[in-house]
Amino acid sequence: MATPQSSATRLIPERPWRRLLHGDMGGRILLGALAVLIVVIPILNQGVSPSSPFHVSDYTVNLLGRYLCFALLALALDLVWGYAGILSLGHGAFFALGGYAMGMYLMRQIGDRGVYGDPVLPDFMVFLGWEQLPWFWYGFDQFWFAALMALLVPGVFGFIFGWLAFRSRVTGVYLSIISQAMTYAFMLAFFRNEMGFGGNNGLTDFKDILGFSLSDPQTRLALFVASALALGLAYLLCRMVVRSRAGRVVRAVRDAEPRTRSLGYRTDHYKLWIWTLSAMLAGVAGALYVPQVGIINPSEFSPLNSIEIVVWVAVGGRGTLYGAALGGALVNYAQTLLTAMIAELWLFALGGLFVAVTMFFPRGLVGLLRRREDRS
Amino acid sequence: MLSIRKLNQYYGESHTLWDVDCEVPAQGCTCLMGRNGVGKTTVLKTVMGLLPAASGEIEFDGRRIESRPAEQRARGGIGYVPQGREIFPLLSVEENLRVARTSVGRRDIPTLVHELFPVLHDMRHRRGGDLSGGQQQQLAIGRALCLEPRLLILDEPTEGIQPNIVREIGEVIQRLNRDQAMTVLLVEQKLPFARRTADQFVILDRGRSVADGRMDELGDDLVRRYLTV
Amino acid sequence: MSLLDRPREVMRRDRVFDFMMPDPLEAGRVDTRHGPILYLEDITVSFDGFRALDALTLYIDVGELRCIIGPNGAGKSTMMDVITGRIQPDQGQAWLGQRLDLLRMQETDISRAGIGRKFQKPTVFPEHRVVENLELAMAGPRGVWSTLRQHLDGESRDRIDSVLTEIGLQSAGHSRAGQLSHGQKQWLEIGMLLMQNPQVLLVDEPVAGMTHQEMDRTGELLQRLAGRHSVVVVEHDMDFVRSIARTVTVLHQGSVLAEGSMDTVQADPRVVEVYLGD
Amino acid sequence: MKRFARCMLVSLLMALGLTASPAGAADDEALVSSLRQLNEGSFDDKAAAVRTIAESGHPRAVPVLQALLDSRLYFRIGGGEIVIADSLDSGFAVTDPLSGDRVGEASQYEIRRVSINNAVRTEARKMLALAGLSSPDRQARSEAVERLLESSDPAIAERMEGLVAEEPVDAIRRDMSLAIGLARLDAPEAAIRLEALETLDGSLRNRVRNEVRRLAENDPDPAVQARAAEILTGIEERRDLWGLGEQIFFGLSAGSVLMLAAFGLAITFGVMGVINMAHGELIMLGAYTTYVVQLLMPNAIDYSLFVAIPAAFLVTGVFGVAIERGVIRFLYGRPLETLLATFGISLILQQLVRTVFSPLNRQVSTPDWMSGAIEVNAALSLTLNRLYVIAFAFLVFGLLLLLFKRTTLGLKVRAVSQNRAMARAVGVSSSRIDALTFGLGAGVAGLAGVALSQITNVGPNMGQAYIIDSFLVVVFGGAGSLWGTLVGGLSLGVLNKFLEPETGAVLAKVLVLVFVILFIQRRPQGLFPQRGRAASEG
Amino acid sequence: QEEDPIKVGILHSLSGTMAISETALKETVEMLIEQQNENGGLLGREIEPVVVDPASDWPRFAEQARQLLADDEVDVVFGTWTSVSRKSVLPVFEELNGLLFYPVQYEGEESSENVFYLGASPNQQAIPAVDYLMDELDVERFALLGTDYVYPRTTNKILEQYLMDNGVAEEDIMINYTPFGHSDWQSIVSDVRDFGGQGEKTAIVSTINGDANVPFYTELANQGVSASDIPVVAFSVGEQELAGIDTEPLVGHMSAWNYFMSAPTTENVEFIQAWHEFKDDTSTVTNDPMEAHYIGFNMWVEAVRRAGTTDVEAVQDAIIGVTVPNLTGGYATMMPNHHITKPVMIGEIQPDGQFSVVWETNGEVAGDAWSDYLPESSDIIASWRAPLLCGNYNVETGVCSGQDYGD
Ligand SMILES: Nc1ncnc2c1ncn2[C@@H]1O[C@H](COP(=O)(O)OP(=O)(O)OP(=O)(O)O)[C@@H](O)[C@H]1O
Ligand SMILES: Nc1ncnc2c1ncn2[C@@H]1O[C@H](COP(=O)(O)OP(=O)(O)OP(=O)(O)O)[C@@H](O)[C@H]1O
Ligand SMILES: CC(C)C[C@H](N)C(=O)O
Ligand SMILES: [Mg+2]
Ligand SMILES: [Mg+2]
Repeated sequence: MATPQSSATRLIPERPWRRLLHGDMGGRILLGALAVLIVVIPILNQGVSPSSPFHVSDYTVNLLGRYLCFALLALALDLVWGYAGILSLGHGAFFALGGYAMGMYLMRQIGDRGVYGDPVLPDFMVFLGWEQLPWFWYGFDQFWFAALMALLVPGVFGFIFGWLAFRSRVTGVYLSIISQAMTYAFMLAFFRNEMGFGGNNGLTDFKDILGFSLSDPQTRLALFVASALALGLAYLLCRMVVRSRAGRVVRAVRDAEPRTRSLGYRTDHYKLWIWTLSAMLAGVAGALYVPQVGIINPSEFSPLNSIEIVVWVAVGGRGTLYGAALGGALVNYAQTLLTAMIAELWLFALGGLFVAVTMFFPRGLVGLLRRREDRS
Repeated sequence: MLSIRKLNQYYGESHTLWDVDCEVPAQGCTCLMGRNGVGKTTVLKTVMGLLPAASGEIEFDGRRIESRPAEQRARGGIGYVPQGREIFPLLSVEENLRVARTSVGRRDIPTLVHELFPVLHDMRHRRGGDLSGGQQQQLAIGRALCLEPRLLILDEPTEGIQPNIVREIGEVIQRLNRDQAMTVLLVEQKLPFARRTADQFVILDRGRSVADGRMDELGDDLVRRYLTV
Repeated sequence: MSLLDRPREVMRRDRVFDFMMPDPLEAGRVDTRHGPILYLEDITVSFDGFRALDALTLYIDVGELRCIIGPNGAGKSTMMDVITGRIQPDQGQAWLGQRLDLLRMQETDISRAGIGRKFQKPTVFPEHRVVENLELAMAGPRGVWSTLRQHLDGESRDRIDSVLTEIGLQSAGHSRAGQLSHGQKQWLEIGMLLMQNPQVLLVDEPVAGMTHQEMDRTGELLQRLAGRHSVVVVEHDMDFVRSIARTVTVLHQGSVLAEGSMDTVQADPRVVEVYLGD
Repeated sequence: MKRFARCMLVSLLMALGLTASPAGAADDEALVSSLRQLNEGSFDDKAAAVRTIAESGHPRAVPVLQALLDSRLYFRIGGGEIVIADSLDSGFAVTDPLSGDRVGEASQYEIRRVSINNAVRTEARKMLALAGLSSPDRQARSEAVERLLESSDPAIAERMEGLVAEEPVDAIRRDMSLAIGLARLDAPEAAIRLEALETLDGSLRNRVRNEVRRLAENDPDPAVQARAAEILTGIEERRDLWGLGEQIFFGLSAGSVLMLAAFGLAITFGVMGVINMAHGELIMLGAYTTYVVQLLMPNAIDYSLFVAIPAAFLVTGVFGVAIERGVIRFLYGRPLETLLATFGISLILQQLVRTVFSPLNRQVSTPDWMSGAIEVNAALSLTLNRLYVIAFAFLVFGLLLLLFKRTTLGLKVRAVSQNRAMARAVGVSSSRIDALTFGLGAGVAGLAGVALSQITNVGPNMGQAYIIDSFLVVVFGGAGSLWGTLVGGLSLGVLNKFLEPETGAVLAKVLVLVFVILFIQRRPQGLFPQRGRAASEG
Repeated sequence: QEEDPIKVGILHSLSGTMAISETALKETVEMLIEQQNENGGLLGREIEPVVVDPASDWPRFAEQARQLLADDEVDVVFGTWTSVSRKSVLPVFEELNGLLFYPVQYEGEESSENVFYLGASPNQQAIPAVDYLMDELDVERFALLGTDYVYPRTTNKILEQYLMDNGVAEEDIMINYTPFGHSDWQSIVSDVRDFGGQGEKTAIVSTINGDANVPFYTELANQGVSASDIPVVAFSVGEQELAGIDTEPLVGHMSAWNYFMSAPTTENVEFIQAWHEFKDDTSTVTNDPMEAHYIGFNMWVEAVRRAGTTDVEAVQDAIIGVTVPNLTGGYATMMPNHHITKPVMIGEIQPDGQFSVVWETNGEVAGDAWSDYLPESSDIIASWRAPLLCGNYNVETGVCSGQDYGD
């Protein structure tokens, strides 16, 4: 006779990839909402006449697409901050690197339609008097290559940074601050024209992606759908990760790293792995973001941006994944609203919001919704 | 000296203490007993003011203290030796003692402390966190004594301490009781030590006070009912 | 020093991702053909001039249950720190079996090679539920990739359940470990040690904060484990030590003061003076 | 101070009757027409007019030229009549240039400034300097010689030759002979040139070096050329050495700014563990306090800093306490969340300042005693404001150290930050300590603001510029260690200043950042780590 | 329809790092709109400002440009300051076919059908300034100091070429770049002092941006570099920037602009008085970009009047050739390349924070979109008049490249 299983062990999912959303109300809502958006928005945008009150303008589609990118970025940060306890103040760097990879592709796509009409060199290079394409621009005329790089470049930089930091057991605020230093250094470096990334003005003037014109509403719509899909998939991936035993190890590292180590887990490997994964997700977010805003420049590396990402996650609700995604979208929506409605006062409102959220909803906005813990 | 009446306490939504009553007579040593997790530490923390009481009264020295902040209770004469030592890990041993000492407006360390635990003097420049477990326990007791309390609360003070010092601690408690008129509230699992040291007992079970009396009245049936698994 | 060692010496930081090293678990069981499973020879550890361990030499045999006692600050926990790789001694040798040089291994590898430890101050994962704590401790591969794919089969579930029963925390299985009382955490630590199923168990003050009956249960448990495992117990509770002890080692000021059966040790005047009291 | 010296000079010149002939009507007329020329001609005409005025010997020549230099010379719109005007609260007080008498007031729509350019200004300065050569005031003479040295020509040298013998002050005499020597370098006889060269040996002045180099490169006489080359090497060598000294000074000064900005954070973040993103804004508030203090005491700018320092400390301290009591105290035990809340506060403070003071930079004046430089020699001068900032940084450091070492505050703060509950259980009022400490950290940030107002912008964004560096310094030094902040700040400053000439400012900054990142790998707890068992207890 | 107000979008940062410069511009446009409304509006319709705050965040500029054009359906936008922000909104304006009036001097190398460049291009500022230094002050050595980004880099590149063409040796040109907001100028000023202490007359040409200027000038003053030793001529330092600096020690340093507040014309005095009234503060200053907006606004008003509609194409068509008075006594004409004609002036800093004009071009200079001093662009011209209708026409190859958003 089998021993009667205590109900407690049922808390541990059998296989992390099965019944992924079990007990994850927020996640279901998030994915449901994404699914609805993917279906409804194109219809409302393309199928409904612009005069109808149900029409969704191209502008709104574009805006939504970008919020989704921010949501994805917030999700990536939540993975390291909420689950592994690594507060990164430099995640904007990975986002921007992904963005630059995509930007380079878009730049190459301009071809000879640039201002100076050079078939190979982007305008800023012609202008700076460069004779030939620097080696690190090779290959970016291929979409697949750029897409790969949007994953790999942030991944590799994340890996190097993480490798250095985690093996020397740099933790806590020390890690946060050097991650900030990292993105700051990136920013200053990318400002330099000699770097070959367009200096302060960055990369802009994009024309088309995969042969579709970027100013075309359909392309916009496609990018929006792509962002929504990316967010949905990334959510499922993250969910799987945190539900797996590896996810529990990562949380253990967050709460008691030395103890985890003494159980035989190479905590540095775990941190490095989740950090790199997160950096890659951030890179994807950046790559999707750039064609939708039409510019990527070094101010994306600015430390302030990275701090803002942290704020989104905290506002949404740290350590819940869907909360972070919600925070990323909502805070940006609030900024859009406020900057247009009360242009002079919006910083008061936003600052006040941050203070209020921390004080009254310590677990973020989702803390409001969730009554019971449902960690898995 | 200290009386607790109808004390209720919650951790979030879970009700931990249910109408706990406990009387600690002055100059005596009362031992709070019970199995793991019944709420002994919770009672002590509530008395100390580190946890808020949901309802009930705590009277110390004839005055109600349940709404006072912890630091006032400490300065008002309650010394606390927590479970798990809780020393300040990055302060030196001496600084650990001095922190407590400054609350009574003094800079010197009472001789009693060094007499009791000479190791604290030998290692006064070492960081508290570097001490061995037992040394930390001694430091925690010494720190509480620096407050020159009238009521000393000890949460499993003998945990991790070598036998001869355990015995000594027992004697000290009695001496403090006797000579310094210090009242002691003790949580102790080890029955022999409790019997030796305390003269009153209160038993807690699942958050309720279920029995109390003089130590010599603590019979086998009570022990079996409440203190064994 | 070979040419190859030199760069390794230079590169050596306390964390090296030596993917290259053979996995000690894969590398086969610990070689104990020559008797002792744990060798400590001439271990010295000092902190700013203070000698916490002073030329300590100690052997633990396979399947032995060894009690270690000694005054506070004698160096017992420090010894465990050395064995588990948390502290690098200034000098000395530490081997697990014949082949594994503990001083050259990382903490994680030592743990995976089969040394488990219960800490003096109970340390659990406060945000994880009790069952998750046990699951994390469960023996098995520790790599990122494997834990990512691992799932909990019925067997493991049974194992967790039985340990849960053993440590008396059935009813608390789903609560977060941070919410446990001190004593319950002690039990959980023991439970985690059981889940780890190591060859060598280092148990630092297991019965602190336990009632007499619990103490007896712990004693039985440890005695049951001995034989299949080697168990090193540090404890100040003499009743407990007496109830389980076969060989007792007394540490004092970082080195062995006396060793032998409980009775001999108890009778040793030096032990009485520094430790037991009269 | 300066103005005072000028007045002295002017009145003394007049008293001594430097200008021989008594003022007559004819002179007045000549002056008036020159003055008109000052206003109406081309800039070349104006320069000529300056010369004419100076050479006219009119007793009012010096004050008029001085007024021209001080931009106090105006003309009336319409009439074109030249007046001296001093701005009042509204409008101007008008003085007659000929008599020096006050003749009434004018509004800003009635008069316009006489416009001059640098050439005219240079000419006027030179003329005034020439007049100053024979001033009885030692300071005035020394300034005059100094000025003329840079433009010495045979005519001036001749003038000095007449004076050098009577000059009582050694230093001035030396400078005069330098000027004479410089002029003689163009003498046709090689012997004179050689002799002149000798008088120049030992001087580190730019002009001397340039002239000597000119000789070393193309003097027709080989002996002169060789000697000049020799002297030139000597000069260059010594200048290089002093250059190194200058670089160290720059480094220390940059470092002291860093550490001053970081001290407040070393307390709030390093000791209390609050990630205070509003730290930069507290610095900004300190700077604005300085601005307000100067607004309130416009006539005592020289002393304003002595009021501003305590005022800034108090104002930001009070803000700090308010922030702590209002927000942060609800967040202890959730250190990372303080980041979010204080970030919100920083946004609010920034916008508050924008609303109250406008988004523009505010002008904070530097007291006279802080402007300029101490000239160690011609190759090294230490700017006074920087020097004072360095001293101030060390003073603040000393006081903080004293506070933390000598009082129990430091002890209690550390106890509270290590174990809040237990600190309370031993009688430490954690809430009071928290408020005090945060207030102290904020107050120190305010002090940094006062110092920064003397070297950089005072505007709503100034806080942003320092927050990252401050965190970096604290972490580099080791959180929780004041000494770490000191050493960290100074070494980063010096490192930066030594890199800068090699790599340029941008790359230098990047390299410093990379250096810190790599350094933290080596010492994961900074320069002055808090080690111990506790840190690794598991 | 007729009753609807005409909407004017204002796209200037009110927060963040650029607020310091841009806030005044937003208010200028508001003032101009107010004045226009008092005079009966435009085409009999009221003008309504739509203000947003892009918060110094470049992507947000693009977002809000889109919002203004697509959502608020504004008829024209006045806005942006930095070239990055202009570049980031440019595709939006081209795609949605809006009108942008850009009020700040910039590096050139651009001409869009949808943008009107009201600020100076390098030939309207940098080149004349350097001419002045060489011809009037006999400067032989040049230290080109700039913030490390595109405007200074481009300007310096043009200047370097220009100086060399004029026989200045390479070692007599020193180029140095600093990060944004650079605040520690000690070493650089000291280097420049060395560079300038070699005997030849030296000048600093500064393209230092924004906040970095205050510490730069402070350091100059403290190290005793006065205008008579090494004068500075700056391209981004105006009355507003000086408001935050103690100008006493800076007297004589120069700026090159197309407008100075001290211009003694009645138009200017009226403008200043109106501004003071609008701000209710007689101490606020006016500056060159404000004048640019003044000119641009009037040009747009005039073009709308001529076209009789705010329709974008019609305005684009009507505005070329529109001439309005500027504030310094001359006229500004919108050229076919969407740049305008401007007088160039050199002003010396006065102790009260104003400039006194010491030199001025004879009449106005037309803005050149594509610099003649850069080999890449010397063959390129722009004209938005038929038949060319191209912002980027290569006269050598006869190819028009660049724009494809246009229609
Ligand atoms: N922070 C907490 N949050 C939620 N529940 C808690 C918390 N701390 C303790 N508890 C629960 O409250 C109950 C009483 O705990 P307490 O620590 O008072 O027990 P105890 O009697 O001191 O036990 P022990 O003898 O093991 O120290 C336990 O069941 C415990 O699980
Ligand atoms: N990191 C350290 N720095 C300085 N001293 C240390 C450090 N770690 C341990 N010590 C000292 O080493 C000695 C041995 O400590 P250890 O914890 O091994 O003792 P123990 O035998 O386990 O004692 P206990 O029975 O009290 O737990 C103690 O005196 C302790 O103060
Ligand atoms: C010089 C600056 C004030 C403006 C310039 N257009 C820029 O690129 O930012
Ligand atoms: Mg307890
Ligand atoms: Mg121990």
